[in-house]
Amino acid sequence: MNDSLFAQLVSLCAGLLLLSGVLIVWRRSLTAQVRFLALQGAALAVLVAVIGDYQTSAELIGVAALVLALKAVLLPAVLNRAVARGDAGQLETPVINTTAALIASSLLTMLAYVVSRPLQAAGSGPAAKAVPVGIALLLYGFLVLATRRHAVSQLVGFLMLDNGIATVAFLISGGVPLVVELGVSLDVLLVVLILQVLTGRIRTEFGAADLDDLSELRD
Amino acid sequence: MSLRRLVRLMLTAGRIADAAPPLPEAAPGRPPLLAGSLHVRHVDAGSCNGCEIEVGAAFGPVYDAERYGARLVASPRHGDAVLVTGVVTRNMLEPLRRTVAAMPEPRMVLAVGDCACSCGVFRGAIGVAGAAGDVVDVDLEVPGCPPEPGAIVEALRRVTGR
Amino acid sequence: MSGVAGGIYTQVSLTVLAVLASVLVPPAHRARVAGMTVAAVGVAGAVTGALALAGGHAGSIEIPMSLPFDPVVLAPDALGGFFMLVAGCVGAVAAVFAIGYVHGPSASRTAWSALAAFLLAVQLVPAAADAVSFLLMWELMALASTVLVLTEHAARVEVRSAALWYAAMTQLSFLMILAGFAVLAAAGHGTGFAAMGTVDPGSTAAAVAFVLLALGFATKSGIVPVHVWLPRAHPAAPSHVSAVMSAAMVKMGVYGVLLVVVRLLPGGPYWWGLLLIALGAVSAVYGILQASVASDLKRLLGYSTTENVGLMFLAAGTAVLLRAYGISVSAEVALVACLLLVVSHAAFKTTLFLGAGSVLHATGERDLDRLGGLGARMPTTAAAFGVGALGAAALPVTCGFVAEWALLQSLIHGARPQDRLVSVVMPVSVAVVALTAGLALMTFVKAYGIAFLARPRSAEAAVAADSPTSMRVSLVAAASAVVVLGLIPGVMVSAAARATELRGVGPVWVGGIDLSGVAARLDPVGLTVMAALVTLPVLLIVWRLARRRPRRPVDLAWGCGGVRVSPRMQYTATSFAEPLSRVFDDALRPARDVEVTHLSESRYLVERVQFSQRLDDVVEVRAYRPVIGLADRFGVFARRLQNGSILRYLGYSFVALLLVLVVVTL
Amino acid sequence: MSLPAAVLASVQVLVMVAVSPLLVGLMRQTRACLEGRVGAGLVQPWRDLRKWMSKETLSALGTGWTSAAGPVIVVVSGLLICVLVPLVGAVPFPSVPDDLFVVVAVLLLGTVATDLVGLDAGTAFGGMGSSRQMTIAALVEPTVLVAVYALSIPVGSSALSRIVRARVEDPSSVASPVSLLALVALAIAVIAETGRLPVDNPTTHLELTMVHEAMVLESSGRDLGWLELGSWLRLGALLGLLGSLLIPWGIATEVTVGSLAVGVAALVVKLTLLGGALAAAEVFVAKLRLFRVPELLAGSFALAFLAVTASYLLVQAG
Repeated sequence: MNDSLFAQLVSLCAGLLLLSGVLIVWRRSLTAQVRFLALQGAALAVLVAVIGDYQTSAELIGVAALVLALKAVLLPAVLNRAVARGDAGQLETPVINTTAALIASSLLTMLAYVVSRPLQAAGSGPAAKAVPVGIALLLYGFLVLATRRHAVSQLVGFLMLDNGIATVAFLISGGVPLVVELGVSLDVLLVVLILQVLTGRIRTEFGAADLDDLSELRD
Repeated sequence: MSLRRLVRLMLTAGRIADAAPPLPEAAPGRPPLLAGSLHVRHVDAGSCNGCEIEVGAAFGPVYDAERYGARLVASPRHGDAVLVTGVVTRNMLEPLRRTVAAMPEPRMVLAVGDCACSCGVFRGAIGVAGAAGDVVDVDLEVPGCPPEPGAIVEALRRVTGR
Repeated sequence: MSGVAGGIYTQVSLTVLAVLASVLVPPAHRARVAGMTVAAVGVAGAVTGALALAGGHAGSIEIPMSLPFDPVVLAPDALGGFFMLVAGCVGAVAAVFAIGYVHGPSASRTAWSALAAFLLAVQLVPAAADAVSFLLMWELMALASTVLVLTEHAARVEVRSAALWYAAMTQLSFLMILAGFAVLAAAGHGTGFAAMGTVDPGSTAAAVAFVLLALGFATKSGIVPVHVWLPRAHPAAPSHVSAVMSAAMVKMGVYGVLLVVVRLLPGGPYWWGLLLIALGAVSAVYGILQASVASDLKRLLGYSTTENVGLMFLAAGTAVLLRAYGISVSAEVALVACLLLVVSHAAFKTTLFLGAGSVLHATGERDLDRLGGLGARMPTTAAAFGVGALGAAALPVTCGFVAEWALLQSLIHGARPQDRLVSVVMPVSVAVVALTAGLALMTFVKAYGIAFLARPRSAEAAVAADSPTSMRVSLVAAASAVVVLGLIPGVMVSAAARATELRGVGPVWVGGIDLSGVAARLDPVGLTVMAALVTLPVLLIVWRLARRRPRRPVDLAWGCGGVRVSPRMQYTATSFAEPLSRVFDDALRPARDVEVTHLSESRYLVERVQFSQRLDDVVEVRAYRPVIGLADRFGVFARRLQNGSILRYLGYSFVALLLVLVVVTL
Repeated sequence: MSLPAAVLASVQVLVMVAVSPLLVGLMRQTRACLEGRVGAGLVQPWRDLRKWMSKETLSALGTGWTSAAGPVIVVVSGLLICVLVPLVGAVPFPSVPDDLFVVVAVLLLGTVATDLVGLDAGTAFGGMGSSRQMTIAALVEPTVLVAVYALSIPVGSSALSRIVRARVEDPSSVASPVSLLALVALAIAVIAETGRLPVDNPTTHLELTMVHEAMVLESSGRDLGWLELGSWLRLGALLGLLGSLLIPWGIATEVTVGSLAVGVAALVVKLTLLGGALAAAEVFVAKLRLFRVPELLAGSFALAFLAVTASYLLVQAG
């Protein structure tokens, strides 16, 4: 793979990652959010594969397959089950309205761009140029975590945050060692599964998984 | 309806519209300007809503009056013809007159249904001011209680000539 | 004596003449005589400004002072001449307008004298070549304008509080500017601008002075959050005064900022630019947002001034920022854009305020919700106001469009990927300018459409008639300035380029703009010719069709056949802005109240529904009310000390004397 | 004024006047086919237009010259856009740039004229339509300008012809994330500006849901004809612009008979594709509530902003 093709593919994947992030912030339907999360996972997997191919590292290709399986298939499927058990096609009411969230996300992108200079300096080559995308995803993830009420959306935000961290890691250093990646992925999977079981239990007990309702459980 | 089902429905249903019946003869005294394009403003002057259902059907996918150049519009200023249904009740007397007056020339008035043509079963009832013809100059009448959508479409085609 | 010095002397003597005329001439002729003399002051200012602009430091007047300062010097440079020219033109037009407009208190001796003094002060602020003369003129400007704002205090109660706000804010501005100049004078060892120019822009003194001066000038310009006086003072003042205040006086704040960043401390650090951009962007969006939901015509125009000055600050800030990053070509364009904004705002805001004055004169109404149908009744006013509104909405072919185009060009060519800060600030600025432009469009469609089109919403509007000749003449003059400057902007571009000593811009063909530095050009004449060529066949068809079938008048608009179609059913300014006020609910925080009264027979039948909406200035409510409350409480406390008893005051004096004695002996 | 540019401009105007009613006809026909109807035929808009032009024109009491002049201004603004936007070819006039800011301003001139017509009617509906249209127009503007900003960064100019020419020379730049994001944002803006679903329903008869229709409720005869022709021209020109940016092939970069013929053919093909796609997509969406429209526009604004960011991040990577 030559440099310019590599750069183009990286930029395409980065564009997809950003786009899916914004769409998750945009859409209020849980089904759509999960779908875009899957898209994001797939874009991340392709990104890893491209980097792997460029560095001719079989290990990275393996990681790519792992990412694809976990983030584009398994986690979305788990989340989908959680959504499907509630009423299908439900919309949620975020803490701040969508318009404000979207404008906030544009500003966060800019912020990511400004603050990522030291990180970019750590890496080299065309891939490092796209580092702000990872930071932006991380910030979007936090935004979603901070402004959404529904437990599934919160999971989506958490996973987006994780995707952001992974993106930065892959772009700067060509990824962490396979073992670490495996460990982190399993961790994430475990968290999601536990949370999913918990929300399932909460729903069967109380009929909803809206965080505002849950906060009343303290008493 | 989900997107997939909608697409499947479109593919399986294909063209719903009936084949066009032969062209009826042109209405006497129809303005030549209205040939090919007739925008209709519908006024319910006091109908039982039977005729409305038939008018709706005439512009629906099966009878599809739009293929002959007729279209329902939102304002008499845009219209070429007032389509009156129902007997003219006292409260609708002035609005009906105003609607016809608000329409630019050349214009036509179509009375659709027995009530609009001749008061129908409501003749002499309380609150009835008369048939459409008693209030405004009617150019074309479509009898029936209610008239078939086909008959309404035919009347429209007699004006548009398509 | 040089031309410029002669011009300044002429202005001063004409002002004295104008004051004499307003005092001595009997009321029957006062308006004509005093008005023409004041207009002459304006013309003299414009000519002097033009001379100064043409010649650079072409002349000076030195007034020796016995104080330990440098002598007081009036010596306008090209930049000052530019602003003097603008102020003079505005003043002359407004004075002619005033001849027909003034009545009651605004026709009094005091009002005319104050107007003359005000105009002189506005024209001489940019002539100052040292801090003392600058501050003197500045204070004269503040005092005279306060007197003018107070003109109608006897007839309307709200005028007093407006004048109080204005006086407080304008003195605050004076104090900050005084402090800023003091810092600069201390650092530069002299009160002359030349001495101050020796201060290193990177030094702490320069930074402190810049912040103080920027805030001081911002206060005078009505920048958010120190804009609170503006939407009050404009409706309170007579319309011709509002025009001069908005189109000329507020610009002196912009002049002050440019004076600092171009002449005194050129090459300031990048954060100066950021500060100006932030102030400008917030003001632009907030100002136009408030304007778009305002239904008082003059309040609307006042807020729109905040918006426009915000854009000027944004342009000036962009120039500073880009220059600090070495992107000098775009910086030059931004500076020119700033000056274009100044000129175009002066032109269209004069037109709009005078138009509003004409409406007020004819109907006694400023409330858009009670106007309507004035287009047929006051055609000249309607046409002029329409042109002004086009300018304010930045549509072609007006000077407003040209100015905004130049600003956008500087912004989109400013970004370079290697400078992250710039490349983040530029798109945000583009978005701000675009949103501002969009909302301005809505605001002025509302102002024009509701006031001048359709049917009158009140009896006063129904019997309105067009204004006296002097008002119409000045309206037409101001409106034609909007169009002519929009058609051949090359004139004002050359002037702006000369004022800032730039070479990256120039006129093209008949009078278009060529921003050769950023490879962009605009020729409104060409655009107009093209539009005319396209319009011709359309008009031909219209004419033929109209001959075949002329228009037929009918008595009523289509109201769904309804029998009672009354003018009250029309959309009002408030209802026009309702969707927008909902979209920006979080920023505007309107208080809405719906009150439903049921019939006594049944609660299912409604007797009447009352809707009321209140839009307060959020900044004022959140930031000023607490401060004022605190001051109030302090005042109540202070009253306890001052109860009017002579014994107590003597007691205070005694205690003070004792204290002094003790302190001295220690 | 240079001759080639003048020739190109007249060709563009003539073609667009002829084609834009047909484009509307095509879109209605597409919709009819998908709904199982036969449809009124491609040339129905032309028949309507001919009728409106010869019908009587009424003007109600209280309406002034605005109601008469407004429709003509709308058409002129539509025609001017057809002159300025590169549709058939990208050969600008030397003195009048096809700067996007100018194009947007001319477009807004048409919007304002329609709005004033609506307000001049002096009815509740006219004001309602104007108010809504203006609110939408005000909120669309940031999207349009920021999207243009994104498109102009790689080229270094906001002149449309330069942007399009750059794309003709390097078609691969169309597929870059920057250009795609900006185009999606621009497409949403175009949909909002031209009053298509889901922002406004062009076929509605319910006054309370109307935007464009409500403003023209009072116009009749040739006034209505001009207003409709103006809005069709605007739709055609904006779709054509999207076409030129998205599918830059076939645009004439010099004025010869051959290249113009190719350009016209390409324009017709692009309009057919985009118009058909838009009409087909409209069958599947419902009109948004008015107060959900700002969300859509904020979304498109966010996309435009992303495009700008992406251009910094990714352009030099290539």
